[in-house]
Amino acid sequence: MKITNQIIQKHGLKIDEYKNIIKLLKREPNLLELGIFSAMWNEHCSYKSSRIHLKNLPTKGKQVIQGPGENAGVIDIGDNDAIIFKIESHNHPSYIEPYQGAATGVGGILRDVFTMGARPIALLNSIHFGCPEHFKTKSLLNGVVSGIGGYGNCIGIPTVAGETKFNSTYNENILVNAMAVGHARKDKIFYSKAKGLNKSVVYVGSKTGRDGIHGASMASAEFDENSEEKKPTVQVGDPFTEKLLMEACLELMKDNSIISIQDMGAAGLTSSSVEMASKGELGIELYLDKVPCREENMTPYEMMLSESQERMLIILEDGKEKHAKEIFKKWDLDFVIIGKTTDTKKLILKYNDKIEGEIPLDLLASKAPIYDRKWLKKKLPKTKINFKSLKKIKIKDALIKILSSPNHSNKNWITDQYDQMVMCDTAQKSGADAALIRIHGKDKAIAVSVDSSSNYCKAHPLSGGKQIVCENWRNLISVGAKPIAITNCLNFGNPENQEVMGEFAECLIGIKESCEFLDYPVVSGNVSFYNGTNKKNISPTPVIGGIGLIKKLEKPMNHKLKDENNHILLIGKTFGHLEQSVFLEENYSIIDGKPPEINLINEKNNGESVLEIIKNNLAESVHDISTGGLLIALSEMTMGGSYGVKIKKPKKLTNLVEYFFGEDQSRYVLEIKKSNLENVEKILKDNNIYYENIGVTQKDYFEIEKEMKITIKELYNINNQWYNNY
Amino acid sequence: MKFSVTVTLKKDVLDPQGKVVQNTLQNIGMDSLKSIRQGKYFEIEINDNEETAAKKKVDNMCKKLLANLIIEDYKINKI
Amino acid sequence: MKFSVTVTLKKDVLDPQGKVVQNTLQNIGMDSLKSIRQGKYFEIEINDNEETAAKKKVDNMCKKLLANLIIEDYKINKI
Amino acid sequence: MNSSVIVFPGSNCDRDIAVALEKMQFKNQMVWHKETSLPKSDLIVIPGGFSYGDYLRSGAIAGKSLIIKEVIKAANDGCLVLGICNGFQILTETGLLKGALLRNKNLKFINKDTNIKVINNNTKFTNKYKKDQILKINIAHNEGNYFTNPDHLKELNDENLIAFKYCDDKGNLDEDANPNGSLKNISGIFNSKKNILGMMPHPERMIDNLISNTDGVNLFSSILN
Ligand SMILES: Nc1ncnc2c1ncn2[C@@H]1O[C@H](COP(=O)(O)OP(=O)(O)O)[C@@H](O)[C@H]1O
Ligand SMILES: [Mg+2]
Repeated sequence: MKITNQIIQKHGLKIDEYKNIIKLLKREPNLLELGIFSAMWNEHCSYKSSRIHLKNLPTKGKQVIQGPGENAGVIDIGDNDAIIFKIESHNHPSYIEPYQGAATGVGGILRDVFTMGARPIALLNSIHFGCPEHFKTKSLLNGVVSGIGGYGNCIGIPTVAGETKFNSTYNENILVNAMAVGHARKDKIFYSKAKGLNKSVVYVGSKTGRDGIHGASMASAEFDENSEEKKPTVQVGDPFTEKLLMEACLELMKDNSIISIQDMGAAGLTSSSVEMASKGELGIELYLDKVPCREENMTPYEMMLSESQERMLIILEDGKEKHAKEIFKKWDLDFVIIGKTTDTKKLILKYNDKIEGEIPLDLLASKAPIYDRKWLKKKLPKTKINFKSLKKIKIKDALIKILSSPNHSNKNWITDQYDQMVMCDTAQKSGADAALIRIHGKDKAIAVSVDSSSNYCKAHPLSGGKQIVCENWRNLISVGAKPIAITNCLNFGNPENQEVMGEFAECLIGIKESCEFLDYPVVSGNVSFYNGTNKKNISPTPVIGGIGLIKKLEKPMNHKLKDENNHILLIGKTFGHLEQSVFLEENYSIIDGKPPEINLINEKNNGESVLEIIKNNLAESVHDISTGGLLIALSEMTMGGSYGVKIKKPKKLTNLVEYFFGEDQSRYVLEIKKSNLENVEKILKDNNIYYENIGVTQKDYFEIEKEMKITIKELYNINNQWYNNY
Repeated sequence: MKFSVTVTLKKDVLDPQGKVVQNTLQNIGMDSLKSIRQGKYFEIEINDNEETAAKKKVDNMCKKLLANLIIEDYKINKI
Repeated sequence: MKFSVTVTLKKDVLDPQGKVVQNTLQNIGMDSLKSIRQGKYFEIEINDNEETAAKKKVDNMCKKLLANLIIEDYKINKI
Repeated sequence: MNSSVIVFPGSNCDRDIAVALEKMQFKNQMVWHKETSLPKSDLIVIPGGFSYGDYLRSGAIAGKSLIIKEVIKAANDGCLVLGICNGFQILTETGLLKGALLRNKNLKFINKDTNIKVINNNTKFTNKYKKDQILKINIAHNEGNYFTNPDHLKELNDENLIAFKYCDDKGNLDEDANPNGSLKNISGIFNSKKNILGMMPHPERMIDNLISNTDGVNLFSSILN
């Protein structure tokens, strides 16, 4: 069969890339081989546009056991405990079919984590939708949330934190990023690198169907005139089978049966077999007639490219086949030896003893294309907002407007649909700056949070990249955890567009600067390009997922005020930066100017001092100040509890709006008992930290002296309306 | 006028539920079972006496809400 | 031999899902909708050429597994 | 006391209940659903989760498993049986408890702490609680909307077979306090011999102040009593 330009294009390959394949292979590929090249050389598997930028990220650290390059990152939290975690996008599938797209996103990221030997202990998600008025938003929101819950609840892993945002930039391209966190024994971590010759390659899990063969399968239908039309199908998740697969894998991992293991994610059998063999510098031979299939008459092409869910590939030690098979049989899962490792350094695919495809592995891995795409630098925006021309607004009205907006409304409507408590180690659920998960049977805990800020990143990618790492860091600090490492999901537009590529490159420089300065390495991540259309790309949206450690969890720290007559301390300097603020966006629909600056030295000092105060048991509650500024942070500390605040009007700043709604970075609000004030002030002074004592807590009322007063009950109601009325 | 609508998963789409139900029926001794497909069922009554018009309305409901055309097919019958 | 089975909630059992579907349909302008009932649908193939025997088997499947007789009714049809 | 926790494919609160039972000094064993006999037990627990993915109807397929025959036998011989959440659903599907659990009235999965009121504290499962005591216990389910026929409801009332009802923090049993639409706010019931308890809330989640509260502890200590 002739490979035409049209076929090449339908496989997402450029003509130049195809020519390169012929050069490397020294012949024309057949269709199966072309499909395999297309899968391994696409952006998703090859990272061809992003790799040269990603390699600048700091990935090492005292506590890093495994950085990027494996299924997930691994960090050391002491006592032979390791945390394994990663975030991944499932944006496009979720836009087409929100329930299944989101569900399989959760399923996929869970497999990345338990493949490495970890029992998953927490799920997080970052979901971004178009504006609420857009006709698709409501059903997408509903579908995505129930899909995330549907999968996580069923498999029995708590979904404990996340972020939900609405912004018209996502009208045609929502973002669904899922993060999974697992716990493993440090001496029992499993990797994907194959070792040894003639080892059995085993297929376990669900059967292979024609799921997710995407455009490629339509292309294939045209070649074979006798075949019935093959519609591209959406992947359907089966959390029940995943649960069985997880338990079976964890059971098999108890002894030394496994040499290496890899889940079948994107590009299924192709990428898993290629990665295992090429990492081990071996060859691999697969007997495709052995692959368990769900459908009749599946071709080798379809088997190799199927993205059916809930499947794994395992390379076993000699003689362990029977033992392993018994475990999978117990869990009612398929277990079939479908190949072996060889010394050919080739991927050889046989069907009924006939060779159907043969490709040297380096062509699929190390020789895959890498591009240094052109990119444009973005200048710091110079627009000056003319505040004088804006209509005056009362502080109270602005506060209410923000608290009742979709982006700042209480997310209980979402989080009540997730099982947050299963596994019985959730010490802090959604709703706080970070969730706290106790390590089972021990008294330490990890803190987890995901964050992004697309408006900042759009305005100035470098500052935005820097800011988002800091914000994530701050969220972990606020619950008393020492931040250790991050994973990141980089959601961007079309990398062939120089502006988009510039946003990517500069966000990464920003991320790198913060991570380096804060000693907060990147240990895993995922890049999602081509979000939006080439004419209308989404705003750059890097999402950061961070893990922090609390060595001894005695009392979970959160942001809810605990008592009356306590001092409220504002840590960090307030300059009143309103450009790109929620205040302007919600009240005047202005999204303009430059994002707030980050001073990394202050960031670090402020954060470490707050952590010291928490560790010394001197704070009653802590909250970082993020979007919306001081007043939003304060109101969040009161809502849902019984204590409010009485805040003094600042003397220095003439403009109250700037003071209360400015989004200056590196700031925290602390609730401090009178008896602890002296000790806290000593720590702050010793560390040279700028702070202000801005008021006290009181019962029932949220008050700024001589400016506004409202009951916290009313605030709560305002904050809890939007989702229920939507 | 009354219609019945059945909505079933498309042929190539994974049907985890069907698989479990089939296994269970076979396990509890129903070995003559050859295959089982599962779907949703709706009984719809329409205020319209003209069959083509009414059927069109039902068809519209299926497209707009009852079936997810990305993964499901539907069938309408007058009853 | 092939049968279709429909399983629907009994009349006196509250059907919040049916109500939501009905409201949604009416909200999106399907005002000629008079009523809608929702249930499950099965297509069952049996290895048996004798209709009464085959139907009995299907009936048995319904009783034993497919329907919960406390809350559901079922109907079997040959197709 | 000896306890057994039945594990189905898809059970996911099996570890949680085992931790709770061991913490309360039960000698516990996990029993895989393919087993055909039960270890000697004073208490059998059917844990929460999504047995068989909740496919078809929640609890329906687990209700047909091999081990369930043994559970039924043991229950008929007077052994204590506790079904939590999916366990409650399974017990209704086997007929050990009457009624059924329908989808939540808002058609959504609900996870939150809810208040429940102890209605009958004169049983093997509840004797350590006070009558009308209000407990705060986590729920997490899609199908917790209890339904039964009028005759059985009468029997439940007449014979004091209702264990718990959803209420507000003051103990009011109104519709606002009913998270899922359950008939008469019912959140847990006994069989007529009161040796079987099915409940939607998760007492095993409420045994540790660091995580939640300790309102579930007395359920287990009642059994030990
Ligand atoms: N989709 C979601 N899933 C789980 N939790 C969520 C989700 N969206 C928001 N949350 C929770 O709501 C709270 C508020 O979110 P956010 O305003 O983004 O917090 P922060 O500004 O501290 O990062 C957080 O505790 C977060 O975990
Ligand atoms: Mg925060």
